[in-house]
Amino acid sequence: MTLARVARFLGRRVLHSLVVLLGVLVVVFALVHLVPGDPVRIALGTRYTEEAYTALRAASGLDRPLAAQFFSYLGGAVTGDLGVSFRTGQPVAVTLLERLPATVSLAVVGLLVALLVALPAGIWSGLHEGRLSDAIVRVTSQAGVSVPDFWLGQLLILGVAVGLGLLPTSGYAALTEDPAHWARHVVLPGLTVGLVAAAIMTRYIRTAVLDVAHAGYVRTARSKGLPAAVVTRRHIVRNALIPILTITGIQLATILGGVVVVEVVFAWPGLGRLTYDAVASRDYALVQGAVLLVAALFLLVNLVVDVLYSLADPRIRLS
Amino acid sequence: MSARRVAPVLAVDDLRVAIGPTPVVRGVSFAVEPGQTLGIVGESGSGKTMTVLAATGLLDLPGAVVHGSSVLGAPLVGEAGGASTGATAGAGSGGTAGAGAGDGTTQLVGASARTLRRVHGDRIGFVFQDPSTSLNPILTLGRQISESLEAHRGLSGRKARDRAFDLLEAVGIPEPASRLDAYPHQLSGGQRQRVMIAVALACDPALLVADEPTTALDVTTQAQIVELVRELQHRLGTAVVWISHDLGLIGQVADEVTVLRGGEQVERRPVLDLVDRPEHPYTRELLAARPLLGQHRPAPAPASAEPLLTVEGLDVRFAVASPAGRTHVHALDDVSFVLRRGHTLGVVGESGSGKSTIANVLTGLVRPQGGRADLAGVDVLQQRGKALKALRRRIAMVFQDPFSSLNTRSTVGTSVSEPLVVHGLAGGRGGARARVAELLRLVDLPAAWADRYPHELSGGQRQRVSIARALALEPELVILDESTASLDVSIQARVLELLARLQAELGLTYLFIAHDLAVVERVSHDVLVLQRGRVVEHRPAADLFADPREDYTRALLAAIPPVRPRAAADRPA
Amino acid sequence: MTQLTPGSPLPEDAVPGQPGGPSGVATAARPDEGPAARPAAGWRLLLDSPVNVVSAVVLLVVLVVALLGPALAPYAVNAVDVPAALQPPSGAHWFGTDDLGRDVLSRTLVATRVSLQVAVVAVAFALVVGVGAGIVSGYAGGWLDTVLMRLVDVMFAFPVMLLALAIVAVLGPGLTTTQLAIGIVYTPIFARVARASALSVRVEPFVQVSRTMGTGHALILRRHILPGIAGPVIVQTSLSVAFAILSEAALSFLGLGVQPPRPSWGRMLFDAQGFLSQAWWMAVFPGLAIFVTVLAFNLLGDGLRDVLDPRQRSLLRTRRLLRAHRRAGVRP
Amino acid sequence: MRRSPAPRALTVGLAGATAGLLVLTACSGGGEAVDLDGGASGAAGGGEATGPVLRAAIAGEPDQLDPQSTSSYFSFEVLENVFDTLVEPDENLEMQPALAESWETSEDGLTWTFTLREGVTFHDGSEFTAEDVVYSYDRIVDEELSNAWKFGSVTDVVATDDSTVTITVSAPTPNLLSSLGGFKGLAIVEQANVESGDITTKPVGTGPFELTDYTPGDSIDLVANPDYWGGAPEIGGIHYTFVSEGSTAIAALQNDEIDWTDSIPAQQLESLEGAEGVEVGVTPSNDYWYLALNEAKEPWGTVEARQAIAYAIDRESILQAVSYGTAQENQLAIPEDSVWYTDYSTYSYDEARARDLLAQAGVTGPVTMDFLATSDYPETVTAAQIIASNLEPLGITVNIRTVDFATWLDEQNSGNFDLLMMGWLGNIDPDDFYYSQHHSQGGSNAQGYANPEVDRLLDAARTETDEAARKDLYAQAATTIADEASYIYLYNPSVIQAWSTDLEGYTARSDRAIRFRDVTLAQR
Repeated sequence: MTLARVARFLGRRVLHSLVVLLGVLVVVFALVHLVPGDPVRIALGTRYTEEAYTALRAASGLDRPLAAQFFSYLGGAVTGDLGVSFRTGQPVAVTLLERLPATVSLAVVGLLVALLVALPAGIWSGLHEGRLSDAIVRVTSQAGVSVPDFWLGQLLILGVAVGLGLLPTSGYAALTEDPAHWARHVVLPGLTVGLVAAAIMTRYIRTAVLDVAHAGYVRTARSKGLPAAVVTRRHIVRNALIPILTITGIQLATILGGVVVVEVVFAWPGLGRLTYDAVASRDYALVQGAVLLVAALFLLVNLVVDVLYSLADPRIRLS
Repeated sequence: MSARRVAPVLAVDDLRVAIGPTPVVRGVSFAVEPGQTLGIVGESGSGKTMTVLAATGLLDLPGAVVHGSSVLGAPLVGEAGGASTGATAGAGSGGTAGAGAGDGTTQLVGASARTLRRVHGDRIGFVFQDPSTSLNPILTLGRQISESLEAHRGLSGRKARDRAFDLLEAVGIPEPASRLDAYPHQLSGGQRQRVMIAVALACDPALLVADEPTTALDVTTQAQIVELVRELQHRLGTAVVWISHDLGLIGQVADEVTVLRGGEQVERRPVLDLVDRPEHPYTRELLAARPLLGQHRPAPAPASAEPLLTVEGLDVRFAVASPAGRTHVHALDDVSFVLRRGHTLGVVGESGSGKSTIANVLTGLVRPQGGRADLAGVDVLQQRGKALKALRRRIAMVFQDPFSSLNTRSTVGTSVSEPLVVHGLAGGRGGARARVAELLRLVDLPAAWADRYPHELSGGQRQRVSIARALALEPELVILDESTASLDVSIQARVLELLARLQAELGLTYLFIAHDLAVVERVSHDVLVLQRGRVVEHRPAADLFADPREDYTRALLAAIPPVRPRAAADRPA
Repeated sequence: MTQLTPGSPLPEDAVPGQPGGPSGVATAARPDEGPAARPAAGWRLLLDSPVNVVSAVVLLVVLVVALLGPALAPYAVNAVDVPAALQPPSGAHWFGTDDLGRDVLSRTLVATRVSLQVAVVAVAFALVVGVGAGIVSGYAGGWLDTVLMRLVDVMFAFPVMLLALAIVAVLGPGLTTTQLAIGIVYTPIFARVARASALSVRVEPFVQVSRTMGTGHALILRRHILPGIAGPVIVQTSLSVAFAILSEAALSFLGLGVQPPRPSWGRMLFDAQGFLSQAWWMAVFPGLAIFVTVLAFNLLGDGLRDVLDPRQRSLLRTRRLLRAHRRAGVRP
Repeated sequence: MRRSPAPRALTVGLAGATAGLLVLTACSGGGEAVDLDGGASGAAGGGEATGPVLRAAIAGEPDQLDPQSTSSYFSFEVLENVFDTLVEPDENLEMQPALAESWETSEDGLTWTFTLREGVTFHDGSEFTAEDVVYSYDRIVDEELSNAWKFGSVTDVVATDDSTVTITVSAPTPNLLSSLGGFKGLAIVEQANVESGDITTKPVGTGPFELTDYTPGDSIDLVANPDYWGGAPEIGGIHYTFVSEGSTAIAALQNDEIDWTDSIPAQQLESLEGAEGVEVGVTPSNDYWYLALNEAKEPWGTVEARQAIAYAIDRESILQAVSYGTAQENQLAIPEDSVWYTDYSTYSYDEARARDLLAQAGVTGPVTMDFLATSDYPETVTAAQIIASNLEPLGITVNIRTVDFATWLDEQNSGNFDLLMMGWLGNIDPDDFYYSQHHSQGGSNAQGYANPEVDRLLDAARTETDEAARKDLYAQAATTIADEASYIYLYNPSVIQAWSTDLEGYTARSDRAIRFRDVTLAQR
């Protein structure tokens, strides 16, 4: 395994991600500057004087030419300064970082639930194609994919919290501060995110296992008279793990972006809810920052998956 | 039938297989003695693979039902050769579940999964056709070999690894020590097939089943694999069942041959009897259709014809993107040749020799880095725009795969008339239909088939449609890139006859690209031999085949299975 | 000696999907066979599986409800009757009433039109723009391909919901902005599907032959590329409509989609959020409508994929023959 | 008074032209709740806090904690316990001494002299003097913060000595006291705290509690101020959390996770009243909700057309759907239990009357109306849908436009609406209720109402010192306003709060001020 070749491979991947991130920056910047109304005027609300308007405009740099604004935004983004929120006067970066642990902890719990359900179900139905159990898994996963996650959240609230009064319907405490409280409150939102993600992943895992099960080397393995368990574990599952790794990476990234509605249903103070509130109160600096941060996380997760993928697959590691 | 001196390793009697309502194998019987090779030959769809998989219990198709009997002989005491140490893990122990008699034999038809698992890998080894997918890409070669030792011989760790080393060495893998921890993608196609053989012979099985083991390989590599199997069989006394569609190859390896057609056993005779005194008409047809060296010669071409196509210093480089960055492949390096009007130039070479690249350059699919290609005064490579389009009418091409050369969503008529429409020669609907009918008749197809869809035609018929389409613009030069390689021997013979007739009638000039020297000899007036993009030899066919000058050409010729089966030569009477 | 029955379901080799072998090397993969009979038509295969039939029927019903929505509704959609608010499902109101006394069944029926309309228009937008870009970059290749694909990568970096939220934030909530937001968000998915299938068709020999004969790009695109990518695009359309309905419902749930008093499923769930403990029916029925419609589109999408994908199609035909055989009760 | 209606409000209001943007220095990133000084609750900067901590759940997060520039009610729910004003309203909203021990006005009513309380200190220990009062009021006027207009008639604020402040006015201003004390908007701040910018997240006041910790998005902690001039509070401190989801707050209260909350959707009040261990406080408030027609747009310029709408709407349904019977119907602004109350009930749900009034106004063909509602206050969206259904039979189609509150304000000020619904909060003096909304020169007269007679009445009432005469003037003005439907008043919403029975000595106040200084909490 020549380190230089792997390094070159990773270098190309990192470069690709950076180019895409730059593209994201441009789109996010353009998005905010398409605002029909004038963000400063909207932010100031009713009673303000002309001086207050011009002062704030100057302070936030909106009077400079677009290109200059973009480069200062770009410079800021690199150093972590994403501007200041009009509404709260707090730096965007600080607010985002405060809300990040909530979203990340929810996403990770969601992914764990998804893996706990999807791995066994997906692999089992892949290995038993055409059987009754396969059909059941297919239909339930199909149903899972079709459920609107916020409705699932409401049903869980109806059933568990309101019905049985077991778990709180919303509320949050940081994991680091009060783990017990966090645990009790993350169950319902975690389940909501996890079950929908599980449905999606089951389908992909099943296809991945099916493709491998039809491969030539599996027939070779059977022709060696190996015990069924060995054929399944060493030949089918191990080969299917590589595409499954990619699926998991993509799913984590999708959850990170998609928890908005779940966070609203469960009043979970994560990035999704923050963005939703920012959109409702036209706090553009915050919307810009949140979308950028989640997109950057998206790319980071994909990059990590690429690295793991290349290490796991000898065909790439030693190509 | 030679007297049965020793109990057969595998005795198959009246084997029948049906998928739902459709019978696929209709009563096949054969037997294989230790150290003997049984060849099973038949064209595609003849049920040869199905028969062997059913006979050995490896058929796991939904809805498949197997009848008849397939008995695996009892293991000889201290099985000849090999490292069988009568180890603990039930090596060849007698007494089997299912219908096996008490004498240590095993009935494979209807056997339980457990019985089959004990037999597979231990008593029967398998080698499949495609080396690129038959080995597990993320498992080291050592591991894939030692697996069956572990399962059947209870060997593990050091001992299994040493045994794997011996096997790799036995199948002729260079530096076996370093190869133990290598992965399949780091080997060539031929080497991977050798590893497959090592895997199959790991437990020194009584029977080796090889299903088209060399079909996906080059001719030279194929010859080496044949030698390897023969040598191992001689040393280990393993019985071999070799399946192939190539009668020539079967003649090379088999002691006895079974011919299958449409799931039925047409003939089963020792190879010599079969070749010298074939009884069944189908066998006779197969033997006659075999392209053999020194048998056929193309009709003489007008010697005084002036050159139609002169190619000088053709140079092509490809950039290949791989996950670890871009690498460059030098496909053609300073290739020059002359093709005279009405003549056929045979271009021969193994895969990767660049012969198809020449076709792609002449038809404008690939842009060369250098060189000239003069077609009756016009340099093909420099033409642009209108002139280029006019040039398209003078060069036509027929691809290899009949199934993907025609758009399945267009009727035969539409496909054939496309060039006419594009160059505005159709002259309205009526004109096009008439021209299409004429072209179909030209290639011996009924004009009414213009309204059929490709999936309603056989491979040979589709290839004739492609030829009709190529002739639509009355080209001067027709490039045939492996045009008959995908066809069965009997069908291939008829298409070659058609091409010869068209050349005589229309005075066509052919650039015939192929890897099978016998076919090239049959059609070519001149021959160009290519190796890794460089010209090895460019001489008239008669001289080249009579006395090949270059070693590479000689190796190619030597690799072709001789007319007379080997059995006749060295088998003591 | 009987010739193997035409169109025998199984290629010579036992394992489906046997590779044809690299070109330029003699392969016996699919040498000549007897002429094949006309295989069962695609749509007959589609209707073979009961799941597809059921989802097709459900979609038909949803379509009818979408078209005749208001006519079917037993009560006027916006008729406020506060004294009759928050009544559980009863004879008069099958789905009960909401916090303003409006009939939940009527609003769910009428909302069908809005949800379908948004999803269909958004997917149409994504289809046209996405497939156009996909074909151009898949067929043309070169720098155009790299540029378009980088743009698609950028769009994919945005999580669907956040991008839609940002777009709606900028253009303000409402029907048209929701359609545009969802359309923009789904364009990259179509671009990737179209590009992938265009690339695979472009390298097919019958396209190469056309190019060698001097056939112009327009004819190649129209006759060879477009029909070639039709299969995957149709499947993607069905799946995208399903997810577009979910996205519209989510946006409306966040109060950014269709504005009141116009009923939409997502909005009804948004209103139900405050009444979960008193009026379960306000949340259950609109959610159920979304679930059933989206499930039907997904199942149909899967069914279409099985019929349109050549490898799956031959498998389906085998099963069809086996079933016919088993039904005939003939034991081989 | 400043418009900042009912709970769950996300009003947008940014500090005026304070020099540059307020850069937060105190709270560092990293997602951890960073304590500014010492433990989250319990040990305060100053003396030792003894009693238990009161856990209060409010319906939303304050946008910032500078009392003079924020207009978010959530901020005032916290700041009520951190700051003081010169005078402050008691339960019946009469002004009592606070930082000012006593005051008297000159003969001509143009000079007010306030004698300040002695020995009062800010939370950071610095002395409270007259200079702080002058600095606070000058800051509001100079930087034109949201309450600057209350100093309309004030010409000068002077600290004659350390403990006396003299305010001179251009004309007699009977409502000066209610302006100065009505709201923590005119709280006395500390110059150093403002200039350092800490005020937005670590405000320093003279009130009964000191702010120790603020975790954005999660919670705010106050600790009891042992040196408070009104006597140290019984309880040890207050832990505010933000719970916008009504059912969550109620569930938390019922299983003893919090002690007090006002995040209660009206529809869940019934189920709460029955719960044991919970006490519910429902009192009518001074806020009021109204409809207003844009008189610049035809036909709403004519009185009859506006009156027709007043008759056409089904007030009872609106009340039930919006407040579940907790609000009081009122066709004027000032609530029944206020001393300034005037009775008025001309309008009723009478479609026929509405139809012929429309005819009188010359409205023949179908009319479409643009109803401006805001997603920040679901009451407006609910009522809009009811009104749309009410007006449909009259041939009026109502298009409901739901926008966020910031855009709502923008659209209203630029007259871009036909009909809108909004509420006013925190009014005490009758002038707060009517002057700026209905006077032709009034700052909040977005509906464009102009009636010289009403102008005259309002101007006179402003300077009328005799209470009986002043009440009569406002009665006449209010009646004309209602008759001409400048505003179509709907109801006075109630203050809805609930707290655990362990909490004693707390009362829900009609001006919505949340005071915890005199409460006691049984040890758990």
